[in-house]
Formats: sequence, C-alpha cells, structure tokens
Amino acid sequence: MKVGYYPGCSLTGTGKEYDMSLRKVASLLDVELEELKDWSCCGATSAHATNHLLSVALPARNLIIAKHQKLKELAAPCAACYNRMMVAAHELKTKPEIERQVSDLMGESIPYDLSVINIIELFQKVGKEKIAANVKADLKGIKAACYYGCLLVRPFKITGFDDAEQPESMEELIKAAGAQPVDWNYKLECCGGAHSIAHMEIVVDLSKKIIDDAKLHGADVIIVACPMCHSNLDMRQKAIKKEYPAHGDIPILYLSEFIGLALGLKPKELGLNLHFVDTKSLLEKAEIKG
Amino acid sequence: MNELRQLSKDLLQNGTVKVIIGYAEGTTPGRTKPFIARTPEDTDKFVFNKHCVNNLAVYLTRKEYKGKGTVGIVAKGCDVKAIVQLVQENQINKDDIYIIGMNCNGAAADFGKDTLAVKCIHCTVRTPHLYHTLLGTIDEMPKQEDDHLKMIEKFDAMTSEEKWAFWEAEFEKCVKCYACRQTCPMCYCEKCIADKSMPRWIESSAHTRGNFAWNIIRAFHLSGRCIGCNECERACPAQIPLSLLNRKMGMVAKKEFDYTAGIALDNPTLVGNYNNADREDFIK
Amino acid sequence: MEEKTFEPKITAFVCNWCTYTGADLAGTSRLKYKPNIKMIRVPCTGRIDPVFIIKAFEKGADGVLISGCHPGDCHYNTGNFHARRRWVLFTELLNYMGIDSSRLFFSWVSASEGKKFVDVVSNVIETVKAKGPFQQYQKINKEFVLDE
Amino acid sequence: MEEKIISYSNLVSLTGDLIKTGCMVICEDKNGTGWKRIENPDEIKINHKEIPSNISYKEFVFPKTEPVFYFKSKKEDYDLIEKNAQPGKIVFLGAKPCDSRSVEIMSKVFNWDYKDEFFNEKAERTIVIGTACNYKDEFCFCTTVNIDPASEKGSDLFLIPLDENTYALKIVTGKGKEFIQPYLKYLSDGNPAKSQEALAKIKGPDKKFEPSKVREWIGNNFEHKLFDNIGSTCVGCGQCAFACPVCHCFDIVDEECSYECGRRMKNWDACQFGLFTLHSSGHNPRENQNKRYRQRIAHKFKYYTDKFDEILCTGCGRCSRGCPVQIDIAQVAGEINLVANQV
Amino acid sequence: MKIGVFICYCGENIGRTVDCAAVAEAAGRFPGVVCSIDYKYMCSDPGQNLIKNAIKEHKLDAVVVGSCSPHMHEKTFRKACADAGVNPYLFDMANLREHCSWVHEDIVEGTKKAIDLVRISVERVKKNAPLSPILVPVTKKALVIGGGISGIQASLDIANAGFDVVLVEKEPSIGGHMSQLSETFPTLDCSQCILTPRMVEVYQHPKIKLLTYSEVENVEGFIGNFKVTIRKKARSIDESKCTGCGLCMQKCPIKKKAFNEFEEGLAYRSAVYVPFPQAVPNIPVIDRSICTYYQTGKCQMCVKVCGREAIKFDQEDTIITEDIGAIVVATGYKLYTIDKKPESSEIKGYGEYGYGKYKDVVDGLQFERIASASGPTSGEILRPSDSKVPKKIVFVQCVGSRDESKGFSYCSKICCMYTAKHAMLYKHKVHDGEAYVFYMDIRSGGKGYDEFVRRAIEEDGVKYIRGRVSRIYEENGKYIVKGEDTLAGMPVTIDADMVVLATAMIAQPEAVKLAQTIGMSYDKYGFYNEVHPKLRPVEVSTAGVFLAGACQAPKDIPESVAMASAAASKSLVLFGADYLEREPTVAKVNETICAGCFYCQKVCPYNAIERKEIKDRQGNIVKIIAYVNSGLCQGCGTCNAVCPSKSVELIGFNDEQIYAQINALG
Repeated sequence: MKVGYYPGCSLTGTGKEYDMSLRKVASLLDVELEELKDWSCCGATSAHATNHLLSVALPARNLIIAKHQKLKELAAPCAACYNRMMVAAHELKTKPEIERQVSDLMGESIPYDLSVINIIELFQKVGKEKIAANVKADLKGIKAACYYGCLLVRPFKITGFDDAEQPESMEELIKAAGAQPVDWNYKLECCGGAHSIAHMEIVVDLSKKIIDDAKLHGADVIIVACPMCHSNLDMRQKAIKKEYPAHGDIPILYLSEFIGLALGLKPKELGLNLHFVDTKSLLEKAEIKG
Repeated sequence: MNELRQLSKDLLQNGTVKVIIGYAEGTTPGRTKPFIARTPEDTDKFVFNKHCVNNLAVYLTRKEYKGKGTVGIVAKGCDVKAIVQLVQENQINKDDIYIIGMNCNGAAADFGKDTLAVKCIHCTVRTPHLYHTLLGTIDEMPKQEDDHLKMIEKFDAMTSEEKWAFWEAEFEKCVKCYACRQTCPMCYCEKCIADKSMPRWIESSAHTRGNFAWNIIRAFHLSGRCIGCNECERACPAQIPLSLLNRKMGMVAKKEFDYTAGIALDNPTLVGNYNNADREDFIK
Repeated sequence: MEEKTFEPKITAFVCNWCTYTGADLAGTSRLKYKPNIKMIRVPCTGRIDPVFIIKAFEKGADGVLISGCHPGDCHYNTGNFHARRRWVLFTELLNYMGIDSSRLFFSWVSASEGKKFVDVVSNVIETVKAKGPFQQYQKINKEFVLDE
Repeated sequence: MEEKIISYSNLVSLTGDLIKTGCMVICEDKNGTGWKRIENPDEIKINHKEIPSNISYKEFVFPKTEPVFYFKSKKEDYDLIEKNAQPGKIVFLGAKPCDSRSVEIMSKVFNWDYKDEFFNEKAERTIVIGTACNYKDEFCFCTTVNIDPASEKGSDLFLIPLDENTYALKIVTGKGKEFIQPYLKYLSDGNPAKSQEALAKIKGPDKKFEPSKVREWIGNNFEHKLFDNIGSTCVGCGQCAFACPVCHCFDIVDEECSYECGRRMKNWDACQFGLFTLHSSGHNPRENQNKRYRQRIAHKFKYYTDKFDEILCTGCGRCSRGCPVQIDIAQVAGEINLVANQV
Repeated sequence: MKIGVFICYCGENIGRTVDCAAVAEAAGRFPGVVCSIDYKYMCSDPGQNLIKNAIKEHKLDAVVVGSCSPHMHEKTFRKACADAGVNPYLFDMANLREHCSWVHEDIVEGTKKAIDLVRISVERVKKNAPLSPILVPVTKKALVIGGGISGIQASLDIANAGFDVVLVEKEPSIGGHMSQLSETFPTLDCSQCILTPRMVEVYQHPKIKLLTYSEVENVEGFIGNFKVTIRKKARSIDESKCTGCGLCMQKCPIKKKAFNEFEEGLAYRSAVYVPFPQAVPNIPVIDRSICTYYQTGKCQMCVKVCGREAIKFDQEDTIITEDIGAIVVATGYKLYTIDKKPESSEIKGYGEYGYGKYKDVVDGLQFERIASASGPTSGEILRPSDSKVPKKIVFVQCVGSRDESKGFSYCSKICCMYTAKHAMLYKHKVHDGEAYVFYMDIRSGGKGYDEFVRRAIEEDGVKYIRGRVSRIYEENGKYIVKGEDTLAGMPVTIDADMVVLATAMIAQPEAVKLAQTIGMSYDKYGFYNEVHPKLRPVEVSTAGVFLAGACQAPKDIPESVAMASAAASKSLVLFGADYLEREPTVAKVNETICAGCFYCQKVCPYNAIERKEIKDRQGNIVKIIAYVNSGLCQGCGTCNAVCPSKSVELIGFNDEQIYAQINALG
C-alpha cells in the first residue's frame, strides 16, 4: 500500500520519535510512505487566527504537491496538520469563492479526489487483522489509556472521523496490538494545547486531570496521536510533580510507538529514549528489553 | 435428418404435440420452405439443412395455434431467442410449446451461396439455450467478415446529413408491403400502429415521410426486443438493410443498459423497467 | 437574409403537474420569453410517445421540447423514470438515422422553477434559431405543401 | 414487320437524346431491386440473360402511392384541388416479355367500367422497348401462362440481342414506329435471318401446370379441403403482390397536409393483407391466410380470365423468388392441377 | 360539431398583450366554430352566463375558453358548461394568460400565438368525448392501525358515529405509551386514570373489533375498497376461555428471564404475562422464546393451574382479511435508544452519557415508570442500581433531538414539558433533593405550558442550566455530569446520584415497512408525510389513508388526540357518501386489438392493470389481455405510451386528442 506522507514541522522537531516510529512501523506493515516533496507549513496555530485565505492556501499548496505526486491519500500524523488540511479541504469544497481565490493564488486547481487521513485511519487502512498478525511482543498485561485530544475528532462536521464525544477507534487498534484499552473519561479533555509555552500553569492543571483519570482507571501508559498532546503530557509531568509532589510519572507513547513495541521493534528504534518521562516502567511490565 | 423425422413422428403419434412447425423441401432439391406437419406421415417431408434460414417462431403467435394444444417447433438458437422473448411478452405459454432444438452450423446467405447469413456471423447461440430435445451436431463454422458491424461503426463517423442521405435513399425504395413486419416474430400486435387510422400516426402511403415514420417507429418498437434473426431484411423486396437499424439498437441496449433480448426467460424486459441510475445527461 | 428572419417553431410536450405549472409560475411572475413555443399538456412525461415527436416534426416543428417533473418528484411516482429510459433509446435511434437529435430537448422543470422554465425555453429557441430551419424534414414535407 | 440493327453505343446515345427531350427512361437499377428513372444514359441496362428485378416496373404507370386530389377545408365544405399530370413519354427500356405485357394486361381492369384516368394518362405515355429473354430459372414459368420469352407481344419496340453490343430492333407497333422516327440515324438495316437464329436459340422454361384446368377446377371446388391449409405458412406480407407486374389492387386513404388541408391518396394494396377485406363491422370474409391465398390463385387464373380473357400472371416468378416463406405459386397451382387431374 | 369559443380579456391581463377581439374574430373562422365571443371577465357571473346563453342559443356541443391557466378556472368553466347542458368534458381551455399575455411583450406576436393556442384547443375539443365521473362504492368500515391514545381516540370517534372499526395493535394490550406515563403535563393528572376508561370503552364498544397482538400484513385495493390482511399472532391462550384471573402468571416458574417491556426493563416478567395489570384485553400471552414448555416440552404449570383449560400451546397465528373503506394510521413513536451505536449509518449514539452502562442513567420513559404509582417502585423515586433515593438528579434535554452530529435535526417537542414535569414530580416526592435541567431552549408553547415550566423553576426550585452536557461518568458512586453553562460562560460539573436523559422521539422501526405496504411516503426519519403540511395535515398521498398522532411527527397527547379526531372525521366524510366520484380520465383497453404483451402492466405505478381472459364460444381461452381497474388508475397515461399498438388509451388525453393538437400546429 502506498500513501502520501506529510510529516509537518513537529515530526521533524519535538516529535521526531513520532516520525521515526511511524516510518519503522509502516515498513513492517508494507506501507510505503511517500513524503511530499518540498512540503510547507500546514498553517496550524497562527495562520487561521491571522489570515483566513492564508490558512486555506497553505494546506492547499501541500494538497497540490500531492496531486503532482499522483497521490490519492495523504497521511498527516500530526493531529494539528490533519485538522488544518481537513478544514482547508472542506472550505475549498464548500465555498466556491474561496476555491477560486486559492486556485488563482496557486495558479492551478486543487485536487478533490485526494483524501487526507490521520494516523488512526492509516492503521485502520492497514487493518487490525494485519497488525494483530504481525504482533511479536506480548502486551497482554498492558493497560493503555487512549487519548484523542481535541483536534482528531473535532469539529465533527469537518473531520467526520469516528465520534466527536465517544471515539473508540484507537482502542480497537490497541486491542489489535494485544494490549487492553481502559475505559476512562478524559480521552477528549483539553491538554492545554498551544498554551504549553505561554501559560504553563494551565497546561499543568489540565494535563494532571487527564493523567490522574487515566491512572484512576488503571492505565500503565497513555497513547497519543498528536505531538502537542505528547509534549504537554510528557514534557510537563516534571512541572506537574513540582506543583503536586505526590504525582507519579506515567509514560506517554505515540500510537506508532506503542504499535511498534507490539511489532517487536526495539525501544531505541522507536525513539522511546527521547521521552522526558522514562518508559522503563512500561517496558519492564511488558518484559521488553531496552 | 432421420432422427428429426423419427422424433417428430413420435411426438405427433403419442400426442405430445398437435402440430410441428418445421422445414420441408422447397421448389427444387436443397431449397427449403416452412412446413407444418399435422399427421405423423407429414413428418417424412421434414428436412433440415443450411438453407433453413427462416425463423419459424413467427408462426407461434398465429391464432390457429394459440391455446389449441401444444405446438412443436424446429428451432435454431436464433429462433429460440425469439421464443424466449415471446414468452417474456406473454405471447406464448412455454408449456404450450415443444422445442426441437437444432444445433446450427450457420445458414447460407442465399441459395447456392456458401457465404453465411449475416445473423450467423456473430451468432452466440449455435446450440439453442432452451429446448426439449436437442438434435444435430456442431461443426466448425467458417470465419467470415462482419461487414454489417463495419457498416454500423462507419455511421459513428458520418455527419447527420450523411446519415440522413443514406436512409432517405433507402426508405424512398420502401413500398410499404410490411413484409418486414409480417416476417418478424416480435411483430405480433393484433393491429399494428401503422394500420391504425384514428389517429394515423404513421402515414400509410409509401412516400418518404410515411416511410421514415414507419421505419423509425418500427425500429423503436423493436429496441431491446429484436433478437436479430434478420427476417425483415431478408423479406424486404426493396432490399432495405433493416438489420443495420435493429442491430444498432441492440448494441445501444447493450451499451446503455447491459441488456440483450431473448437470452433468459426471467430477464426483465428493457422497456417496462427502469433503473434510478439510468442515463440522463441529455436532460437539462 | 433568410437566416436572419427565421423564427423557429418549437413544439413542447409538458407534464401537467410540474412543467406546465412551472410555466404558469413564469407567467404569474411576469417573466418574459419569446412566443415561438407552443405547449401541449399531457398528464405525465410517461404519456409522451415518440410518435408525438415525429408528428411534430412532420407538422413543421424546427425543435421539440419535452419537460416534466424531476426524477423522484413524479406526480405518478415513476412515469418519468420509464419515459427517461425510452428517450435514451429514441435519441440514439434518431442520431443513427441522421435526424438531428440536437433539435430535441429534454428537461426537468418543477412547478416552482418558473425561472428555469424560461431559461430552458429561451435556450431552446436560441439554439434552434442558430441551427436554422429543419431542412431535412422540410424536404420530405414539401410535397404536402399546396402550391397555390 | 420492320426490323433494324442498333448497337449498344447507339442505344446509349438514343437514350441520351430521349432524356434530353424530357422522356422518362425507366431501366432496371444496378442491384436488381427494381426499376428507376435514369438521369444518365450510361445507366441503361438491357437485362436479357439475368434474373429479373425484385419489383416490376408497374409503379411508373401505377404508382405505389399517388395523390388523387388535395382538399382545403372551408367553414362548411371543402375546396378540391387537382394536381395536373406532367407530360413526356415514359419509356421502359429492356422489358422482358414477362414484363412487357403488364401495362396491357392491367389496362383491362382499369378501363372496364370506370376509366381510370390516372392509369390511362400514364399508360398512353408509355413506350415499351422490350427484349427477348435468355434467362430462366426454377421460378420462371412464362410459357405456362402462354408468354413466349422470344415474343415481342406487348412491346412497341423489341430488342433481340445478337451479341454483346448489337441488337436487332423490331418495330412492333405504330406507336413504336412514330416514336423511333426521329432517331433513325442510330439504326442500320436489319438482318432477319440473324435475329431468327437468335430467337430460335431461346428455350423457355417447361410448362408447369395447366392454367385452364386450375381455372375450371377452382370454379367447381371452391370449398375443397385442399384450400384448408394452402396458405398455412403464408405470413401475409404483400411482397408477392407488390413485386408482381400485374397485381393492381389499391387502397384509398386521406392524409393531412396541414390542419386545414389534406389529400386523398391512392396506394398499393394486396389481397394477402389481413386488412384487405376487413369490414368495419370487424367481420372478415377472408379471415385467414388460406382463404386469402385461394383468392390470389383464383383471381389470377380464374376471375380475371373469366372477365377479361387474360391470365393475371406473366410467369415472371417474382412472387416465388421473393417470398420470405418460399411459397412457389407455380408449385401450388401445380398441386391444384394434380388434384384436378385425379377427378 | 358546434363549437363555441370564448375569449377572456381578464381585464387588462390578457388584453394588454393580446388583441382579444382579433383572436375571437379569427377563431370564428375555424371550421366547426359557430360562435366566438370576447368578454372582459369570462370567469365572472355575467361571463359565465354569456357562455350558458351561447350554449342554448347556438345549441353548442362543445366549448373552448381562452383565458387563464386551466389550473385556475377549468373547474369553474366545466361547471358552467354542465349547468347549461354541455358535458363538462366537451370543454377545453386555452391558456392565453400565464402562457401568453403575461410572458410575451409584442402584441402582434402575442395575438398570433393566442390564435394558435385557441386553434389547438378547438381541434382538441373536437376529439373530446362526453365523460361522466366514475362512481366507486365505499365500504363503510375503518381500519385503525395502532392502539395508542391516537388509535383509541380515532376508533371511538368513528365507532360512535355508527360505523364499524377494526383496531389493530401489535402489542398484547392497547394503551400505547400513554399507559406507561405517570402523570401528564400541564395538569399533572394521572395518565392511567384518564386513559383506562377509554381503553375499556374500546373493548366494550359493539362497533369496534379489537385485534391485539396482531399486525397488518398486506393492504390491497384503493380508497373505499381496501382489502386488508391481518396476522393475529398466537397468544397460546384461548381468548374465549380465559378470564384473566392471572393464576398462570403467579405460578409460572420463569420469573427473571425477560425484562418487562412495559416497565422499560426496570422489572422482570414471567413467561406467561399480561404487559400490565390494567391491560385491555386482560388476557395473557405466552412468550414462547423463554417458556420452558416451548424450550424443553416440560413444565406445563400454567395448564395445571388454569381452571378453564385456556392454555393452548398448539395455537397458531390466524390470518384475518377485512374489507375496509378508510385506514387511520396511528402507529406512534419509539424512544431513541442511545446505548446501541450506531443506530444506523447516520445516527451515532451517546456513548459518552453512559446510558446502558450505568444503571442510574435512565431515559424519559424509564423515569415515568419510576415516578408512576403503578411502577416498579410504586411511585417512590429510587435509583435502579441500589434503590436509594437520589438526592441530586440531573435532567438532560435534547438528547438526540436538534443534534445533527449525533442524532436528528428535528425537535422532539415534548421533552421540555415532560422534563419540567419530571423535575417537578421529583421535587414533590424528594423535598430535600436537588434537580438540575440542562436545556438548549425551553419550548413550552401551548395552553398553560409555559406557566407549568415557570412553576417548576420558581415554585419547585428546579435549577435550569442552559447548555449541553459533554459527558457523564461514574466516579466513586457519583455520576459526574460535565457540561457548560452558556449563560455564565462557565463549564459546570455536577456530581449527581441519578441522570435522566430526555431522548428523542423517533419513528417506529417498522414504520417504513408499513408505509410500503400501504403506499405512503415518509421522510428521511421514517415519519409519515402528509399531503400538504398546512391544508391537508392528516391525509397521505394514498387516498383513503389518514394519519393520527406521533407517527407523523413528535406530538404530545392533546395534539395526538386532536389529530386522531381529525383523521376520524376525514374517514367519516368518506363514509358520508355511498359512492365516491373519481375523475373519468383513466386508461381503457381496446379489447379487440390488445395483444396482451402487458408492457402496460409493467409500467403502471398503481398496479391498476389486471389480466383478463377472452374466451371463444366453446369457452377455451383465445387470449389473455390487459384490463384497467378504473378504481386504481390515476390517469398518468404511461401505459398508453408504451403500448405498441395503442390498444390502451388514456381517456381525456387519448392519441386522437393529442394528434389533433399537434396537427393544429402545422
């Protein structure tokens, strides 16, 4: 299976391990990720707040590149990128006026038959069966809390993915990987998102709530599908500890990393060593040698 | 041939059938003509050879036979197609006929000629697809250029003026003898629209306008129904290439609706059914 | 010269429930179109038989318009579906015979589409005007014209 | 009678002149479908040794469809408008003896009580240039109906092929003589001996039945069981009648021109049609093909002879050749003959 | 044929762009036209009199009026003709206004076209035939489908008017959802107290044939003449013998195998059971899916205890056919069960609310049972999980309603009111309890409705929070309700003891199947479509079928009852006459030339084409031909078009008429 691949800035920076793990896992599952040549910013965080046309034009450029590479599907692992591209595609489809402006700007038409998919959809395309079939490591004992965050399933009108209030798709994949998802209540709560730098206190508060609920329901690990979420939940546990000394760490893994473990990849290959929170607890429980 | 005569004799003797429609020798040896056997003795006249080109199904809708006991019929694949279509259109009850299926190696274009009749060149039912008894054997059939198909394809390249000119020349020749209709197994109407005078949709005079109207409507009424036996063309004293029309419409039915007439008894008719997805790009 | 003064004769067969009423709406909303078109009202497009069209041409129509309810809106549920399928066959046949089927127009115009009705009609008239008189039929109609 | 020689090339030039002077020259068409008015002398075809055309040339004296008059409706009644006929000779070039007699035979019925001006007007304008016939096949039976393939009967001028491009030209009638007068330049002196020899070579088909027998027998055995199935395979197409050089039945229909004008048409009709004798009551005295076929035989070999002392058949065999269900009129008449002889 | 032509100026409307006098003058010269008159307003009384007098004076056989659209005044002029003794169908109308004067500007052109249009009409009318309306007899018996309050009301109204009624209910008892309700807004009177007498009245009514535990299987025929097939499912009880003593139920060993549907799963029932004590008829049903006898062939306890030998294990379904004149459809609604997801491809559930996961998260009907004196808690407000009194209770409105992403775009209409009622009932019974209501808007239109809601808020101190709930989850014994107060602009979290979800009203799952059986159209939610939303709210596209209650759209009780009475009166209008008059423009077969190819049958949308055998004198079948049932035919003419020999013709639009029109153009 060949799929277009749009890493976006995070996966080349704070979320490097996300990129690493995804590429490794993909190759194991016979998915050929064809990276967009000369891709540009998706316009997340700032563009849509400042200039609407720009916020559509930026993703549009990437979509056009995909068109040139004759791609029918474009995977955007970063939830923010995914969200921006979906919003843009939606705008272009529903607002002829915008469509005209943007295509004028680009000097060519925007492809309609191109579908942007997030990482969960990517794995769904691979198929639970196939994942399950390739599982090497035994993660039976691992309880995982799947955290979706805000960008993956919302706004539902636009993403149309899974369920805006009660998504289950990631759990399905975790099951396929041989672990047990926990039924918890904060899978969609806000992690603080873009406040990570500016208002750390908010992030600390929100992230703690999420982590606590996950623990409360017996999770050994929280699985994320978004670099923002990851940095907030992973990087900020230190700060949380400072605020709430009682806090005990819990590893935060990207979906791709977790599935990677299941497929028997070495933690290092997956970049687990790049995390702030030590993943030892998890690996030991799963009896995976570092 | 003997097995045909024997079988027919038995069928008439043991009362399976009232009459059998078949072929007998024509004006000269080798030539054949339709023949209706009513007594076991009659069946000695039966013959079957490459000149048995007629589609005998045309007789099945005759008043003399309808509802008057089982009728036996000597039928090639193309004749069976007609029978199937007639059953679909409630013209004959399939329990009221006995089909003596004949494996067919192609009929001759004309007496003394070795070339095949057009309908045989692209025949798909050399072994009849429905029969009670099957006789004869299938031999190698000579390959022959399908000139008709070439002709039909030529039309795609022609302008409407050229096409019109072609048909105008042909239809001018029409003498309105309606031999095309009378020999057509599908033309079983009790009163053809062309014979109706209140109102007279189709002018009965044999002028070009009336001839156009007649040939258009005939081709339309046969769309998705014509089973391609080409009897109309064979019968036409003016030698109008009617099969070009009917075959084209058959191709349209195939292309637009993936429909072929006379193949399966349970096949819903083309007209009289519809599909939500039917083409409508021509409707604004 | 001839072309300039040529005003096409358009005959229309319209269904009573949608297009005829749509034409009424065009009237009540005082929309304007050219008077070249004359309408014959039938209950449903399903009622329209190709012989109507041929007869219209024989009677000197330069173009024929057929219009009814949108698929699914048929007052009689399915009349227009059956009609549509027959039209596919008929237009193909006309094309094959060289009877310029681009003089034959089909449209779905609902009772609320007074504007669309006017657009359709105007387009028909303009198109046919551009094509000029229906030479082919005029030729075979000639012998019916009394020369006095 | 006078006899000349004409070469093929001169025949072509003659035709050219005729066309120039506004004659309708009617010849068999190339593919043998029927006869057509030729515009160009090279199109002439003297068919004396090939199969006859599917359709005879009668349509040029008795058109397949022809307006009788036009009418225009006024408030109460109608105006009638008659279209006057066009002048000019109608020349049938290359008529086999089985064709050449058709006008002559038909004119009997068209002038019996009512004089059919539509027929006569054209008949008077016809010049038949016949040809001796060297063709015969299993469907030919001219001799049976007393027509000699070597006979000039029915022709005004008569061609006897001597070789590929010379013909003897017999001037048969005064009409013919007068007609050929302007064109003597194309003719050279004839040689009766040669033409006699050519004619002597012509062997017509054997007689197939005895028309007189058929005639009398039908008269006395009208309800004979032989007729019960005689037309059982006939599909009732009019091919036989429409191809026939002497069948002359017609139908009258009115058709609209505009909503207030119409015209009355005279169209070919055929006794094999279901509608032919259908009464408005719905009753049909000839309700099936058997009765219709009996009528065909009877009309040709009895009624017409009774009335006009002519057999309504020239033995050209067109009806049998063209019959889609291979009914051979000579064969049928033969069967009748057989039965007749048995008694 | 003597034809009169009448050209209307319609004041200025036609006169402005059509020279009416000229048109009349030209028409006067058409063959067959004996008088041609123009007048200012043909539709006015003097105008009509003009026509009537002309008919008498000139002994007219037919009339053509050139005026407005036939959709406008065809009836008017037809009547005028009829009054003056000309058959109303020997009339035709040329549309000189909508299709000419109003759409064209040039008076010369306009006049020319007007003349053509009139000519077309004149030529057509020459081919018209005198017709008289078709009379169809009416069977004066109504079928009511559904035994809820709507069905009960409709049945009683029709029966009390003296006509027979067949009432079909698929459940073992009539009563419907109303019988489950505790008390009814805005009066708070006990639902069963007002309903039960009506149920009994139905049961005892001599004119009503009550078929419970039965379903309509097939409907054939047409208005006034339906033939209905009903399947009466086997109760396994001989109704004639059973006295409803209830012994069998007490003794039935199966006690906890099946949830009690009537109690909305809050209690169990035995294998042999009546849905509820006041059931009508009070005759039990054996649930074969759990009954030991049907499973193992043993037990037969009920047989032993039944003194009347009423238990009939071998009883089979019976098929009943009824001749019916009118049908009232009152199949009601069901509640959106949000735990199952997805309910359909479009509709997702509300998993995040934990319904079905947490026992104490219940829906409206369940709370009705909890609050009902006859309910599982005998009217005490206790939570299902541990039968404790909930001290803090949260009501959530619009669960599934007005929510395109998760449920339906429509408003279920009654939730605002019953939620207020629920909150009230709770407060009346649990004085120290707190009640919260999450709402989007309060829709309390109706007599005394808003006052009722105000009472809940002001007198009973129910706390209304404007906003949606995002999720509900359990945290150490409490139900954490996370929502937003959009007025305060604050997220709110309530730790409740119990949650009540006002889930949407949706169409019955079998609604579409029934619609197809009867030939009704329905919207994308499965609610039945009325013909006209304003002017014909209880009729459906199939004549003789009427709607009552929530099967058409969410409704409360008074509305349903009103609609039921409306449907009843519509049926009574039908029964008022012995015969129905139908337009005579229907198809007719020319039997002498029909060849019986039955293409007409294939295209007929109304199954109006039947098969008819033509026999000869000896009685053997000569041919089988088409026959048009003029009762079913609606006159679309599709059969006429597909008939190759035009052996079936549409009277009023037959080939001759259309030919004449086309011919008039040339």
